[in-house]
Amino acid sequence: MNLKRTLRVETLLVALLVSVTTLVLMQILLNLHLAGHSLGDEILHINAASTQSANAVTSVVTYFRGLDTLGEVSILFLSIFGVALHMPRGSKNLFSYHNTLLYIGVSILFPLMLLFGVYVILHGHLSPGGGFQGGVIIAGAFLLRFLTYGDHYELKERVVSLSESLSGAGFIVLGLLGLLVGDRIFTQILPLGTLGELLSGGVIELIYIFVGLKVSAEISLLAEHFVKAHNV
Amino acid sequence: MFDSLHPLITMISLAIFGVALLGVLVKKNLFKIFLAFSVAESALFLFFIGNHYTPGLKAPIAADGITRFDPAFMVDPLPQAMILTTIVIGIAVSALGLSMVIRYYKLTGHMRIDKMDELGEEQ
Amino acid sequence: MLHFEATLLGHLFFGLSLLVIVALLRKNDGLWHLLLLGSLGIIFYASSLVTLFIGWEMMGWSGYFILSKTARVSTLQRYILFNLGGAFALLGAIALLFSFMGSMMLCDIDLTLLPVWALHSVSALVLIAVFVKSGIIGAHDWVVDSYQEASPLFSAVLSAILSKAGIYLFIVLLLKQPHDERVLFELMAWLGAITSVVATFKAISQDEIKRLLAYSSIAQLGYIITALSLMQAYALEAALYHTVIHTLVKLLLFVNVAAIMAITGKERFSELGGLLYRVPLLFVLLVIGIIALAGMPLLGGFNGKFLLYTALLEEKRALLLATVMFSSASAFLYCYKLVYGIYLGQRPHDESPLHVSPKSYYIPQLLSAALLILLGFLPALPTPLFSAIGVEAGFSALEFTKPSILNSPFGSFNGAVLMSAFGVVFVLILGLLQRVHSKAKAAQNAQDISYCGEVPKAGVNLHFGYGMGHELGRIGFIAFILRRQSRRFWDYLNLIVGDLSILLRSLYALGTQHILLLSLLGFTLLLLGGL
Amino acid sequence: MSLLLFILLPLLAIFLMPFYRAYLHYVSTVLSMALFGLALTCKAALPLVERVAVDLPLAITFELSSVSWLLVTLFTLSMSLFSLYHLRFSSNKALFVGTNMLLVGVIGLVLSRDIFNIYIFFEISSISAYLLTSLNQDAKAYGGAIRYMIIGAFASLFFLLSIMLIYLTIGVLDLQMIAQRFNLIDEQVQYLILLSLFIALGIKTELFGLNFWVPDVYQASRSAVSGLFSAMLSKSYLFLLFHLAYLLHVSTSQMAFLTLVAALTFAVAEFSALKSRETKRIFAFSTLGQIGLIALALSYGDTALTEAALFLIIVHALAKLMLFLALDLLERRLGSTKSEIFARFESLFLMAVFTVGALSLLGIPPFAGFAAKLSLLKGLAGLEAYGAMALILTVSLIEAAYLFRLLSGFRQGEQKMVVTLSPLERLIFGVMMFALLLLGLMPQPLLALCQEAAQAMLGGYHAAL
Repeated sequence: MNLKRTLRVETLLVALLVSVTTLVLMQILLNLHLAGHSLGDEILHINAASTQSANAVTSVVTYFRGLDTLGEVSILFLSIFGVALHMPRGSKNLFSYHNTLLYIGVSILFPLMLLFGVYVILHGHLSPGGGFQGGVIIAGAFLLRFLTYGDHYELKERVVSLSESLSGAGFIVLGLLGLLVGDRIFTQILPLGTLGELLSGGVIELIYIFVGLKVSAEISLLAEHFVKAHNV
Repeated sequence: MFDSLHPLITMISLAIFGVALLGVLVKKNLFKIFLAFSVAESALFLFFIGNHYTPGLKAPIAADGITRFDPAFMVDPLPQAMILTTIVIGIAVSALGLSMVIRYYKLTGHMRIDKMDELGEEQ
Repeated sequence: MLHFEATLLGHLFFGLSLLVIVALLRKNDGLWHLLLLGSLGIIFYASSLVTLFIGWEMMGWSGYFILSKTARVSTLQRYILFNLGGAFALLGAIALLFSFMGSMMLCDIDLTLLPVWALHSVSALVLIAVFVKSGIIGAHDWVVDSYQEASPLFSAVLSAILSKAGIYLFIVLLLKQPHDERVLFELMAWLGAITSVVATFKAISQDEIKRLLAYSSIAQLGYIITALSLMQAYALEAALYHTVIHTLVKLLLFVNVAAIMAITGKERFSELGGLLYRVPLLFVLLVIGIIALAGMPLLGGFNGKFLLYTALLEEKRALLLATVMFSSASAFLYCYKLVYGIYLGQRPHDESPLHVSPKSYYIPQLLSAALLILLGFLPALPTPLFSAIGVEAGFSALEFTKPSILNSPFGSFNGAVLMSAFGVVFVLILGLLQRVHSKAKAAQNAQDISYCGEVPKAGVNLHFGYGMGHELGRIGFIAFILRRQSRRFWDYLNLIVGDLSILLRSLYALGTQHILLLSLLGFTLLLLGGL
Repeated sequence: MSLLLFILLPLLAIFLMPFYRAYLHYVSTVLSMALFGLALTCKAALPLVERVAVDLPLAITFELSSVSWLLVTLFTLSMSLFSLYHLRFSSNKALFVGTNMLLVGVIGLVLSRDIFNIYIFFEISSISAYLLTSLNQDAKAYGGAIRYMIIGAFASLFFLLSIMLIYLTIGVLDLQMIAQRFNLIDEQVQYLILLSLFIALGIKTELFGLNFWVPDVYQASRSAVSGLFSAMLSKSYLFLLFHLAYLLHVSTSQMAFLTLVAALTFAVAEFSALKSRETKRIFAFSTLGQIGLIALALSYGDTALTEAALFLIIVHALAKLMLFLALDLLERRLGSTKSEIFARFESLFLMAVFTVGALSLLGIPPFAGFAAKLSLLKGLAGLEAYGAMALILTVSLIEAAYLFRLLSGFRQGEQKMVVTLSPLERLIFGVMMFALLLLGLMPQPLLALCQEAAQAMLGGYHAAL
């Protein structure tokens, strides 16, 4: 194997530079003194009282730092919109071969995955998971259908874009309601309920349902555009 | 061997970060560059979450028996939330990037970063 | 931002610019000329440095847009870059002055408070603006090209009034210098003198009329710069007097040339000649202008030079006086070329039809000729105004007895007596020539020079008016001047800056990965450096 | 009334987009004008501090200091002018989403005082910029967008690294609290955090050494979009870079380094514009030059100079947006943006627009650029920074050379295409030209606002020195 062709001089130089950078970073970061008392401990102390949600991460994601999630959902929307813009939906599906075993398997699995996805969304504040994770599971279910149902299967454009926009708008309206009812954006306007119950966590659950709806719609749209990008 | 896992995790994650940076700087195929970027991001996530984790602490979720949220035996939830958000942002950027690369490939027939010469003075 | 205050100096300069612009106002580009007049007004009546600068720049770019109607792009670029160069130097000086004086008002400016280095840098920066605007040698390329390529009437405005803005700036900002720090102005005096010598010889060797007049105005401004740099009461009066005279003369000459160009459509000496009998009035007006331009004792032109010579004598600057006299004497050569090339000699062969020049060209010429004759009769007419300005600027008042007697440190002369004596002698000789003329034999055609025993072939043009400057090149000293081209220096500079820009621009054509590599390299070096 | 409306209203408009697909350009105009009005009304109650959901230390604080107010008003004004200009053309989904997201990202960058939230808006503004760059959907647009994404991803890596280090070593995310505890952590990590922040924000602020990608991106995107980039995007990152620098008490030697980098940005950018033949690249170099100038003024940390810098930010944003919108007009009619298109169109109004824009960029009276340049030079002379003054004055000559070479195109060329402007376009350009002239002749009211903003921005920095 010709050494010169595979190890060009430029690669070696860049490798040298990168390794120097990494070693210097390592030298600084190895003896890193972590902060004694961090924001997380603060949250853990007041989580039970202020949100009654069993999953502290969810309460951080939706309540304490709800604006970050809103920003992140809009970033997701922006990039899915970009993908849809740059790769319009073709008609031919990349995986349009017909396999009855897969067909039967998926038609059994599809409803189960949907159910599990919804479960994960709804129990975001009780157990690990939440809007994003549940949404992606639902999108996974749709991806499976794309893999097996071939060309004629496509998402109904109206339903997907409607659910996407309404859930996004719902999320924001919830925040604005916080301003009207409470004294600031994204406050707790719904009753907190008791820890561990399904209807606990006040506004957290509703936010995560909106996020779940939006993520599932968008990621399945993403899957469809990539799968049908064949002859665009 | 180590009093805690943090030095080990830092070394591994920075090594992955270095390799990913190398991939970004050397690889000519646009797809590989975008994949290298997501590898670099995951290396940073590993470094961040790794340094927050100390063995024996549980997830900050009040389930199966734990009712009180106490930092003594629960992990700090904030980095998890931050990383959750950054992962989704990472997906969003790479999805948009890859869709543009595909469209660019359809328009120009090549995906090599050193052959992108549409812009510049002579055009 | 705009603060105004009427000063005598302002009235003088604005009066001159009003005279020039109104006399030359045409209907099609009236808007720009009014904008130019407005900016001149802002300059001459500004009471704060910022207002002065605003007027200065607006004059620059309004002139640019008038010039851009007729000039080539390279001349426009040269015009705007030189003017902006001077203006930005002025802006630097203003910012510097403000940081020391604390206020922008002209009345608060007192140069003696500045530390020596600040005084020198402020004066140097303001001098750059003055030199660029008055086209001192080295910064004069834009002057010659712009005057030639401007429309005939606008080149009159350019030469008559815009070049004086630099003079006004010097008087307003730099005249009150502390006595012991004068080394910069020694240089300025010599620069003015050298400019006038070089420009005079360049003027003589020009073939286009407007280029000759451009070099001539550079030379005349050289005298004014030398006069100003002496910083003495009579020298200031000489400068102001010469400014007034130069404005009137250049207005007359440029409009005269414009009339000639309107009549013949030509603008080179080699294509002109023998127009005396076609347009005698233009000839007479041009002769008046020439006499004033050359500084001969008769008309107003001599008064400015007389004051300048006496001021130089009083300041005991003998060598400078010799240079100025030498250039003023040799100036007569291009004055004669101007008259001879256009009006005397014989008509060129192509006999293209002659049009009639528009009547409105005569008004400014008659106006300025009348003023020049008036200043000939009453040389000390403006002296009270000049002495008041001198007092305003902190100099001693000038002695003034009668409007017809112009006094100077070394004696005075009575203009009225001089002019009337010359008038009588002129009439006598004219009458004598008129009687002799009746017996003279009219030459059949241009080739009839039988009295010198030679019969030239048909095609030879004996009218050597245009070739007048050629043999000058054989004289070593003058050949050295004519060969030196400051344009080559500026073009070379332009070349270097162009190459540097192309080199730097290649930085922006780097590949993406190279850009990332550079950033990472920068990050690592700074990291290692900072540890 | 809350600060968050600046962010939630555009997002709501974007999410509800499917309901008014055909009227997007109207919605965008009404929205940006409403936000502009909102920004004007809350001038009285400055500084507004607002916390989301909970109280400190957990909350994300938003602050509308007088500097942020100035910038938010500028951004909403440029957005209104941009969407007014686009009223004539049909409603474009991608343009609507991209520009409004950019507005959200940019306003978020200026208002947010929480490091992770700033990262979210960092990403929002970057991704909407990538989307806007690829709007033309041709090989050139995608080439530019992909290059922009790769470099933007590289920048966000470093930004992410610095946030993680901050949280690991200090444990808080609010800028104020970070600033209080910043010098408790050990020296090297402090330096690493500052350095990675500098690299990330340096790329986005387009400082020298990190801005070699900018002309390509400006050339790839539409002129109107480049106008938005130069009016809003780079300005918000400039504010962020120096806000963090003043907040984290960067040492004077590091500030001197920033001054050097800024001076290099200004000089190199203006020099490389001299011989360029592509108008969008020329305007891109001019934007880089002006950013270098603004960064130079900000890096001294002096109130008078910061006031001049803020005034220059506003004046440059207006002038550059006007120039790019006029260029967009030409690009749509003549198809190309080579610099000889200036000799191929015939419209007195458009010539006046380009002339006023170029003269204001150059800092020539009586336009607004002059007032900015004068206060800048006065500030520099006050600090006895004579080297910087000399640099600005000489390099402005280079700037004059290429700008006037563009303008001289009007006089050349024979068969010229007559360009007619609609009354709305005449109104927009007329208002902007009048604003530039008004700011040039009467800059005092705006200068006073900038002075107040400069004091607010530097208050902490001076207290600590």
